[in-house]
Amino acid sequence: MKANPRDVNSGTYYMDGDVAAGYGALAAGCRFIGGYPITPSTEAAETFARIAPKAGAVFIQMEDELGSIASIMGASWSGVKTMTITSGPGYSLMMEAIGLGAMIEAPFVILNIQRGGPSTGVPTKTGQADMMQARWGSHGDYEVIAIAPDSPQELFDYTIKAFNLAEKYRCPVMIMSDECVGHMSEKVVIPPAEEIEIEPRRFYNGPKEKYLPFKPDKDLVPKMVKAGDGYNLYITGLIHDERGYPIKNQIEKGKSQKLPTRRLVDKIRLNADKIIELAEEGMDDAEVVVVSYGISYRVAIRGIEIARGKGIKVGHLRLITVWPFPDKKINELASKVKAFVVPEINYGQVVFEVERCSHGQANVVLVPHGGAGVHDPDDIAEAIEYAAKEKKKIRKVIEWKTRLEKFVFEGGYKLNK
Amino acid sequence: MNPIITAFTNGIKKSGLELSKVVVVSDIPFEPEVIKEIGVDFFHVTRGRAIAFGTGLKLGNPDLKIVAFIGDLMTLGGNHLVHSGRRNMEMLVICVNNFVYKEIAGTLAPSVSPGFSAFSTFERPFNAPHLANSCGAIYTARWTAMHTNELANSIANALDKRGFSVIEVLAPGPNFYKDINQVNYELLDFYYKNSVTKNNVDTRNVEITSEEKIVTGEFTDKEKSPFIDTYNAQLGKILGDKFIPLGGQSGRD
Amino acid sequence: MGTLKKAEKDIHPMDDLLRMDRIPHIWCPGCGIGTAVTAFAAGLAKAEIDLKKTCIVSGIGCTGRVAGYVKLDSFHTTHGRGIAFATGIQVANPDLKVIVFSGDGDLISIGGNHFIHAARRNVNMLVICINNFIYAMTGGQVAPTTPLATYATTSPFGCVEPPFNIPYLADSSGAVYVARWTALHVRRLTNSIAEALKKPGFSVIEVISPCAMYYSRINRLGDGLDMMKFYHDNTEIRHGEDTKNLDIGFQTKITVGKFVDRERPTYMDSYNKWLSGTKKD
Amino acid sequence: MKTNSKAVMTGTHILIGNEACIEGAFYAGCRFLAAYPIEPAIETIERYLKRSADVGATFIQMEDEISALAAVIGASWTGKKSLTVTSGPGFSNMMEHLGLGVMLETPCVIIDVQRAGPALGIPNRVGQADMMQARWGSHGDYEVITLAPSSPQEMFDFTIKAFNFSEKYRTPVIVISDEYVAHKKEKVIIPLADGIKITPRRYFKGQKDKYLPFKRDKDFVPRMVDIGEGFKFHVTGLTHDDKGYPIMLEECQEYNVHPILWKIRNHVDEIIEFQETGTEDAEIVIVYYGATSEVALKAIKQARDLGIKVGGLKLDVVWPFPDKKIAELAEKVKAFVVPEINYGQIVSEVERCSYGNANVVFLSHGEKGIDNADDLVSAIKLALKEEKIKKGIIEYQNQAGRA
Repeated sequence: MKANPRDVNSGTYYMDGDVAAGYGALAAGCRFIGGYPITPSTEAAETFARIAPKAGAVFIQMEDELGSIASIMGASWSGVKTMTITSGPGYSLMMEAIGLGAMIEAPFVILNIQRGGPSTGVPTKTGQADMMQARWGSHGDYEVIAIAPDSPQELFDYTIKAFNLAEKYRCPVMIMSDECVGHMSEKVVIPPAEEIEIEPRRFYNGPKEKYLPFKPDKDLVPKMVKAGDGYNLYITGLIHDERGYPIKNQIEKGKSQKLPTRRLVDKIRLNADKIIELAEEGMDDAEVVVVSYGISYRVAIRGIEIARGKGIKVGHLRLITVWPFPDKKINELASKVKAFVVPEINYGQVVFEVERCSHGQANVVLVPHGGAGVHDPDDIAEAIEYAAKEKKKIRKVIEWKTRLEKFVFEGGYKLNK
Repeated sequence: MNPIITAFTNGIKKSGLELSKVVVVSDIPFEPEVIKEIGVDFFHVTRGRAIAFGTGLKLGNPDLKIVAFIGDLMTLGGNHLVHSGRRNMEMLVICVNNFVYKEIAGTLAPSVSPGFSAFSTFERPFNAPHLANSCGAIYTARWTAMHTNELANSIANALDKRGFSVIEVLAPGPNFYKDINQVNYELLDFYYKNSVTKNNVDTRNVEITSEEKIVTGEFTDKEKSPFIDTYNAQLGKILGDKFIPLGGQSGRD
Repeated sequence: MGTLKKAEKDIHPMDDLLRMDRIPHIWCPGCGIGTAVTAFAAGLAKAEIDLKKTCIVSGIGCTGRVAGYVKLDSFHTTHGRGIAFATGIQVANPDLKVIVFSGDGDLISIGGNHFIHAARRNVNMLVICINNFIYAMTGGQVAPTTPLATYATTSPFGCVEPPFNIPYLADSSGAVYVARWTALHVRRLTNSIAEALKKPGFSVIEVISPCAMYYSRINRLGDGLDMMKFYHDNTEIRHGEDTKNLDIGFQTKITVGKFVDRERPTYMDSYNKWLSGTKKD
Repeated sequence: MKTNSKAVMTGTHILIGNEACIEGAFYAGCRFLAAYPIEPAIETIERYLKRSADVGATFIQMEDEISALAAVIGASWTGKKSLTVTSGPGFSNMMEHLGLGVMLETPCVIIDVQRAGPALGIPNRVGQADMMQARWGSHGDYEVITLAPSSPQEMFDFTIKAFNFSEKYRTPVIVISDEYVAHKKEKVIIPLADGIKITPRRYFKGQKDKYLPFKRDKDFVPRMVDIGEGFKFHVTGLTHDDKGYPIMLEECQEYNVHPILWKIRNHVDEIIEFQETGTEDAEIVIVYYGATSEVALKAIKQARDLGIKVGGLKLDVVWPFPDKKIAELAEKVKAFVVPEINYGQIVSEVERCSYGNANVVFLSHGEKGIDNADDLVSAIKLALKEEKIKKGIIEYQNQAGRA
């Protein structure tokens, strides 16, 4: 299906990432955003509020993030595409509802423009420290899809892709961007509507009385209907069977009982190969591979340049989808290369996944950054150099001591001038 | 069956609404059979978020009629209640009040520890109709679960209105939140006998106290532009032809 | 306060009430928060309460920064949870007097639930709510206090939601002391704060404050001074007015005054009564 | 039965896990509980209320879990040891304030009685699927200490340990229990009041005007004072300096947040606790915690009877994770078997730390009932059969197969 021309403001623009995400949401067919202002994501909400009414879409500013996410799930089941926009603290408040979204299989998108944390942290500056939260933040077992765009253009493109994935797999899809990308102004090309591919909702077409809201198709994803179409829906956040009816309490002694929640994780795990999107460069003869995502990807490019200037063979693997994690790809690379270098704007999150998947075959070096800024490319280059030289297999994540750390803790940096 | 559900079923029938357009959002689990029998769509959501969820449903499809059951006596969901009242979001909220009020119930009260009831027993409960009224609800009422007919009429009246309506239902049960069918009939009867119906009284005067009888009745009944109308009017005024109003067929895919 | 020289700083009468090492503050020219903080400091001095046993909690936002400038035990917490945080402090140590100083978006929007519940419980605290009709820290989004048809960045075609009448909400939830002043009424605000500080129970003082950077700019209302002139010409003091008549529209008359002053047992009173009851059993 | 103080019920009792947990809290000196009732943690609140008048402890039922944890953090700054109890859905709501607790470096304890999830799940059925959430649930970088008790006695002991850790490292500590342990009724021995060492709060003792709320000692832990003592301190959830004043610079972010992680990461050896059963000669090691402990011991016995050399590693402290111990074992053993009542959480940590030296077999335990060891024994057999080291986790599935 192609996008509706009414929703697509085609043209070439100079805009920041948040604004591009707002345009992307509308182009993807989003009809409802429930949001709550939080720096640095507000521009996306403001953009949508401005352009939505002309396309029959609505923006409502809810009383809090708990309300925002509950409202978009309701709107999703009323038959429209929905999104909410937030940043770290708001994202933390949404955690309970993300579980509900996974459970009632409501397709929706969360745009998280990450900032420096924890707690209130540094609201106006960047961070990438919600990555593990995206995967593990709600209680119970569930799987999500998370995408990390690296430019305003990608915030447009991947917002559309996020909606498409949400509709296809009926699960929460997170766009894990960050303040740097969100507030970066660059050229954004919005293509004509006929060039934008839109995944329609998987509506059920059979006889009404035969509809089972949680009966999966072959790819483990069930079909949906709209509330108010006479299907007499019973949808619950309790663990339910195919009809949607809650499953009664304890397992009877001696009887085997598989919970239907298993499908919620399987539908992503078994389709992981179809979902995962990676970009790689210079991998053929690489000794060291830099694994990066989001804004760190763009900083790492410079770091790799410096390292290559010193004659080191470096490959660059970019995680466009961070979750589900590309286990196989990392494992495969690990058997070929000496080490991975993972620059991320946190003190170690995705790097542990790289460590896990490398199965002790390659060293793993973390180049950390606490947030409120991006890496110094020299740090990345030096870490690559070290990784290429290190002959020992080191049984832990090697945390690279950055210039910033040295400056703050050893360089006599004075906070209270 | 639980008397509230009986009243609800009767109320919906009386209102003459098209049942397929009615969506019930609740944070109390209903028996699936009951929902099948009534013939509405049903969503059981996380605690306290029924009203917010209903807001999304309504704005996603303005043709729907939303009924939100909240079983936690506005604890977790208090914020959504006051703000939806302010917006005059078109929905009916049935607030099931299950608190166990020792003083009123006297010897009849089960010796329930405060942790069990929605509020610790020494805390003053909300005057729910007054709070709703002060936030802008266009219809407020209070009944005990034994007022089956009155409650059914009230539900029918509220469903007839366009705006945010709140009906408080007193239905004592030790842990109603867990199971809607746990009703203490003895206590319910006590509540019923100790209530007095006063329609149209000022909501300030309907606080539940240990000294006076519980005031039941329909308290507020006014007209106010519902959210979607205000939204369409304001944006239509500013944007003119460029605006695609909510609820118009053209606006929906 | 922003440009005090060192010599002047040393003799500033509020030196012991404000954290002078944090001055200059973050607020924009024409903002009313600074005035409210001055009134608060004066009120603290006037009330003659034990400042050692007084602490201040703020949430997030422009007003949320107040806690950082007041020289009491001060807490800058998460968005909307100032009252909940303060409830914990008060109940854990009832000897303390807690002031929650925050903005409309923080206290009424995201913190609305804690606001009504703390009022219902009648937890002993003073809530000072700066109402500037907009989210200023994040750049001018619509707030639950934004008057109908008023512009904000997330209501680019005019606000479509009726605003809260904060005194009415506080009153109907059970607050024992409710007043409203503007940033112009410094003396009356100071007196009101001093009075409310001594009052046991949940007290609310709403302070209407100009936001020259966003609210006035987006709606073309001039600068901070113009707003002060507007308050001067368009406010009416009506003590004891029924709280339900206190709605504020876009540039309509604003009724100010002390509206509610009543007695109700505080949370700790009821709690201790209940506790002594259980002890007997 | 003899009691030497009203707070400490010295003696031998028959208690359920939830009750034992509250006894532990009182023993550790906890005097403030803010909570919102939720299955299956309700008995904790009941027990607390029943005893609160005698102990002189305060309880407040807040309007939701968000405010419950906010109140607990506030109360902790008044000098009272504070506690909140919840289950999965409430725990999710607490995530934002877990971050605040970390940033304000406030000692407090959160009891999470896990139930089947996600969303509402099944309220009174056991689950172990909040394990990763405990570590990663809040936004931003932080480290937590998480203890997983497996019996009422451990509920008592670990709650005390949790309070001790929280005071020692000035951080929120999570006791992650589950419905099975919380409702299990067993003998609990409560020692004399001075029988277990209680870590006191690290108070600042210098001059009032010299107090800096985030000035760190050598072990990176700053010192605390109480509200109302006249220190006039300021603390904020924003990135801050030693004074607690916000500074929005990357240097300050590094200065503020990195030591928050170091104070845990540099002390992992002092924090981590585990129990080993027959690992000396083991070919297969079961890694387990909480509710699956009983069944793991049963399986070890059954497998040993069959002649399989099986050992067990019980994680008392789950976070920080015992990386070194697992890596060390991985070099000796053939495989790890990890039974969890979820679809794979801690098992991925075991995979990470085994560095390709041992196979990792995962069993989503519980399909045949929590105390049925059949699946686990079969999983052990599967692990034994596998000769080559596989890339990735091997999942044991019984005949029922995938859904």
